[in-house]
Amino acid sequence: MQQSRDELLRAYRVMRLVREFDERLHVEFATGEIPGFVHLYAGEEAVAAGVCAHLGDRDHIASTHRGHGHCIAKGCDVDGMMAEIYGKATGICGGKGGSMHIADLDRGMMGANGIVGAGTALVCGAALSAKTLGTGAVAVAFTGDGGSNQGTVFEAMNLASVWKLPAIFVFENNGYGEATASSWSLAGGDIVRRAAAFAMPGHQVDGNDYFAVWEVMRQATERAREGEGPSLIECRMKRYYGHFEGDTQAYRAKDEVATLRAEVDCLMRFRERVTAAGLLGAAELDAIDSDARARVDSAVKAAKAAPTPPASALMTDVYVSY
Amino acid sequence: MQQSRDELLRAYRVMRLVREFDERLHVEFATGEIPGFVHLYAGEEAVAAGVCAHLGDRDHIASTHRGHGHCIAKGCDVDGMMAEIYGKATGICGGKGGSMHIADLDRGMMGANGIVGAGTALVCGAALSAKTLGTGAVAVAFTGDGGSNQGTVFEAMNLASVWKLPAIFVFENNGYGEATASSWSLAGGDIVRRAAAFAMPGHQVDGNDYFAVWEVMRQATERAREGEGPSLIECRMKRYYGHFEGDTQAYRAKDEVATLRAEVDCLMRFRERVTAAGLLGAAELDAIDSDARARVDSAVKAAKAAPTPPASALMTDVYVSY
Amino acid sequence: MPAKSFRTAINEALKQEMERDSRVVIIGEDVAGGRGGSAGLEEAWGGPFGMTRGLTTQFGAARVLDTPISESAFVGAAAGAAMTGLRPVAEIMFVDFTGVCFDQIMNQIAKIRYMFGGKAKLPLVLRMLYGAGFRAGSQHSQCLYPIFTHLPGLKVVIPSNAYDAKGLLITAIRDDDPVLFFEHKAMLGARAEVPDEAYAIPFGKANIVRAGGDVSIVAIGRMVQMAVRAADALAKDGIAAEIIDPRTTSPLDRDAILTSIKKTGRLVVVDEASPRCNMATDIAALAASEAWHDLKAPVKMVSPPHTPVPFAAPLEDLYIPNAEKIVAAAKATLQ
Amino acid sequence: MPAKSFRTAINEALKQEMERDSRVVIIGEDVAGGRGGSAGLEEAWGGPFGMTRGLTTQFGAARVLDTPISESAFVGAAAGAAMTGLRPVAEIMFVDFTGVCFDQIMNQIAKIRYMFGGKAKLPLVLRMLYGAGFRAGSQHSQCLYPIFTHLPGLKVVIPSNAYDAKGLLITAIRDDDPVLFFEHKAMLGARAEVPDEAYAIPFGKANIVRAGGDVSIVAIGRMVQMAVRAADALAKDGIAAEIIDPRTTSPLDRDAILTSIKKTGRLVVVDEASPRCNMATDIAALAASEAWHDLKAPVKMVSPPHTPVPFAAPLEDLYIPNAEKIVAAAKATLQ
Ligand SMILES: Cc1ncc(C[n+]2csc(CCOP(=O)(O)OP(=O)(O)O)c2C)c(N)n1
Ligand SMILES: Cc1ncc(C[n+]2csc(CCOP(=O)(O)OP(=O)(O)O)c2C)c(N)n1
Ligand SMILES: [Mg+2]
Ligand SMILES: [Mg+2]
Repeated sequence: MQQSRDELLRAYRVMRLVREFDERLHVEFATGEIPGFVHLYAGEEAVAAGVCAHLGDRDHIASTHRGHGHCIAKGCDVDGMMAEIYGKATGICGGKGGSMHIADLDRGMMGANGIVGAGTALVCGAALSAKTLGTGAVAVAFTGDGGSNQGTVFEAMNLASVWKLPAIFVFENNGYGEATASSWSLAGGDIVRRAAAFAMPGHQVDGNDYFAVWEVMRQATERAREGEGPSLIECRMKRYYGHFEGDTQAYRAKDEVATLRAEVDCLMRFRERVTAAGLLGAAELDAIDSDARARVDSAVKAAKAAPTPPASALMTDVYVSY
Repeated sequence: MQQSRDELLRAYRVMRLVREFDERLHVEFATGEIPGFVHLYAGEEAVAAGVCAHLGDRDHIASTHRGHGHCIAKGCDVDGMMAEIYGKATGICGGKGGSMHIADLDRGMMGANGIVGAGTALVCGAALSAKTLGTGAVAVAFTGDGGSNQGTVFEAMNLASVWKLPAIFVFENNGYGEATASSWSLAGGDIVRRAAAFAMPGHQVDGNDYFAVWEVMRQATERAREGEGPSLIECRMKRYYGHFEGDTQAYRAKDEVATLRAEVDCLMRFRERVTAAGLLGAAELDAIDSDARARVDSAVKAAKAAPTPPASALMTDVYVSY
Repeated sequence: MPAKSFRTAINEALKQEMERDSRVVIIGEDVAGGRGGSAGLEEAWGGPFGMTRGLTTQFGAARVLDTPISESAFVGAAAGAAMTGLRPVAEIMFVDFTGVCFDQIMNQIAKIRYMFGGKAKLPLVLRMLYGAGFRAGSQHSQCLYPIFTHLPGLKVVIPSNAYDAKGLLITAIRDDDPVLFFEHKAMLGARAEVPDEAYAIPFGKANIVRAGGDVSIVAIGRMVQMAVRAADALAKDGIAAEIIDPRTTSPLDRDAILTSIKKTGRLVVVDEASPRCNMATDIAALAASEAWHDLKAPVKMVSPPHTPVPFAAPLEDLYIPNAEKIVAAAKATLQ
Repeated sequence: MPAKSFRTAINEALKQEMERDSRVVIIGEDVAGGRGGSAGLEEAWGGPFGMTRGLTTQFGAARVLDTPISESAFVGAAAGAAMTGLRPVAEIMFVDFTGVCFDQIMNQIAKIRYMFGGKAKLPLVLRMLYGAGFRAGSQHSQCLYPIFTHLPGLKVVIPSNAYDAKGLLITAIRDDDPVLFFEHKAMLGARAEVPDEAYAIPFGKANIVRAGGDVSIVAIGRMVQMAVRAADALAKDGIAAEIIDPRTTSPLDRDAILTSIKKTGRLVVVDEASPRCNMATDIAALAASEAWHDLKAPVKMVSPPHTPVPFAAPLEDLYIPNAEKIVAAAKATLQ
């Protein structure tokens, strides 16, 4: 199906912003100023962009520990995200969550998650709300190849199918769970084969190809909104950085990432395709690139300058009452 | 494949003993003398017998809350089982476990289990021991249709496949999990479809047909012993009694069980087949019937007469030290 | 006032709150029962123990949701639904089964609001049966409420009678925080006077079951019954026991306990949960730190031994705290 | 004696026990690392935090088993393997992840021996990181050992330094009961003198870190460091604190604690775990019931507030008990 110029521009803007955001975090993390665990999404942007292109604020997503891309694609404020990662009072969660717990329910973003696979169950709930309240919304769970082996994920897929929920299970098979290859940890070597086990349609796509992701997600969303139940989508691509910042990646061939960047990079391929087809011009894409760089730069500056949370914040938000 | 006269006699003896055991429990439970929850296996005997026919003491099984049939088929002492169900000191677990926790590791019986699905993980461990210690043994997990929807079960199947364990996952799809039909709770309506999700062979058989169960189990055991990895077997039949003793079974059609007993009963069909083929004579089968009745009767008498555990038993077996 | 069973009280609370608020939905295994069954009934069970009976017939299957046996998925679904506009009441049947959905309770439900800086609200209730005495064996007889009391972000409610059960469940359903609601399996038939209309009992307010000046007995859930029997026996010996039923362990009514100790100077805590890090130690520690100057004798804790719950009846009876043990403990504080 | 890090001490204990007993196997996520990776290495990580480094190279992949991210399956597998002849040491990485395998620990591992009337033995160890201070957020910073101490059938070990870590882990591996072994993520680099040879430290025997006659300070795990700092500060004011490190919370060395209270008459308990039903309340309750006549002042408990662990550094620092709070508590007992 055809996408409008605006849709294409938005897609590129999202992918570039995610890339800038995480490439910059990689640099900033090395300075030691960023606390805790940070997992970078660079290399997987086409998935977040292709999936979220079909979603609005009323639709929900549940993300993972590697969630920056999902957050940005779902519309979370970049300044608030950056400040959260720095643990500042101006953070999207007031500095109490950090990179692994960025959330914004106003944008339908149910949270990154420090527990792999857990989001699939939360998404069944969001889909149940949509179905029960008749909002016509859909709910999407992002899960990694490693997380796909969590019991909760299988339970959630079966439940979504039995309850015929407007839920979509997007698996980001980026080749590794920590230092273990998905070709080893997944019996049979892929995730899409599990769709049939739960009687739902399964799609496997090249996660470096925005257009391929966008198309299968279009079908899955249509099916969900029409009340026909859940779908499974397996996207295959690889992350550009280590499992977390600091990972030496001894498990990867030296040239693996360089080759990926040179041959299958999602931004490069998107740009080639839309310019070759004359859908978008190089100039406007360049403008987006520099705009993204500027936005991330100001977000980092603002985050560094922002105040830390007041001591009183320790004792709030435990319950509604305090 | 052909079974010897002895194998056939043993199979019938096991099935009849299980039937007598649980039919008698049904009667005794009504008297109020039996404490706690009791789940009867009657109607599913061909599965326990057909599966365990391929196993020896070195092979392990993990059972369910509906475990009497598995225990007897695996060689647990009937007197000890009955005494355990009555909570007596002479019970196979000293009266500390009850019907839901009958176990006998000397017979390779890793325990009935009050948590559905939990045994599948334990069985991965027994299979790992067999593989690591090179005993050539296999390990079998029994799970119900309802229990098959537990996350642990999926995790265990994937792990067994990734580790290439000599494990066999036997699913007893007896039509219901409590008051819910498996046709409703299983996405797609069956369990065998899940085998492909974990890259293992899947078999679906009539659980009323001892010979059908025996044959697929023969293949699965051979594969496991040859180090080729796990298999999945779905057996379909129905239980003759309620979920637990006391269940009014409002969810079942009035005549459902009567029809089953009249048309597909595993003992009836076994008898017809072996006598028609002239493999066994009616007289020797009758002898087994009365022998089984006598054994169960003496087990019940002994259990009723047996002493309860001494107060001191409360504080032992928590740790090896006390 | 009509006398009703604990079971009926729970059922009434669910029914009345579902009538009052269409966002309240029930989720659990066989809460309706009969899905796909050959009898073709819309409601074949109404819950494994009948607590949800009649709700499917009245409110329909869209608000009374049966589930596969997948606690992690449906408890997580209850959380996700609570975050997005519904007010789910999920039934976990036996609290022992929280083992298979513990992450969703401990790491998701209890922490989401805090991690998100207050941006999320999780109005949900998890109902479950707990306790020994049913000859149900080690995996179906635990209390476990100390574990949930330990976890910040959760509220823990343990009614000791049918009247409290209805009022506390109504409060739980109207509360905007996640609530774990404990129902003792040996108390489902216990009757008390229960008003027909809806009423709410506040969290964090203990019930002084009986006033007395000689010794304070704090008892949790079913143990309140045992404490009352003990108090009767003590009364015969001229000892006036004050019985305090906290009703909720998180939040805990510290003031009520401290006030009573100030009056009596003596404390016995009765807890059916395993003895290490349980509510008895929690309350005894409160006394040791906040009421030390009021105490006239060592605090006595009456709890089961540090063992799983045994199956055999005589062993299980030995395991469960009873009136005799409470009487002995109370007298020890008066030595 | 050579000074070694906590990490090295753990690694040595694993290595030496694997050399000693071929039934000892390691199970966990990336305990080797690199399975199927494009670098084709047999061991790419040696554990997410390097505790199992070198073991695959020395003992081979058959005894160092990487797993899919399926804790429930591999912890259950460790239990099943322990029941059938192996002695598994499984690594759960962060104790917070026990949420996804809690049933296997609570209902299977802890209860099997008892339910089976002593017919089964489960010689297995579950190793995991715990504790705050790493800016790891609410789901990667919990202690949770009070929950496992609460559960009968489990043994709980919490070493406070590298020397104890090696000796206690060796005891854990040789023990025939299931042991949960806690390693504080902020202490992995902490060094102490650790003998090269294997040695075993018994369970249930507390370590008197420092003798003193004025106040008893019982501290758990990393909190022992804080207690030592506090004792130094107190010494400057002429207050002699006795520091007791229980080393294991289940079993707990009650005698060592009661003996110290008899001497000092004053008790401070320092516990990094959430404050309700935690080890501080467990030990304070012990004192209130068994040492009441020896106590000269209210017991003081130093624990974090009843909140999840916050991410922001200043909030997390505020959350964690520290020397200042311990000093204030100790002085309060001397008022
Ligand atoms: C239940 C659970 N187990 C283990 C971990 C530790 N952990 C965090 S991320 C990760 C790898 C996840 O791999 P994958 O799902 O493929 O996501 P990716 O990092 O590749 O995006 C692991 C094991 C966790 N967070 N939760
Ligand atoms: C984790 C867990 N959830 C719920 C239960 C309660 N329960 C006991 S048996 C049962 C039904 C099991 O159905 P199935 O697995 O088909 O076995 P069957 O009873 O049909 O033999 C349920 C829900 C349990 N024991 N464990
Ligand atoms: Mg991955
Ligand atoms: Mg069934």
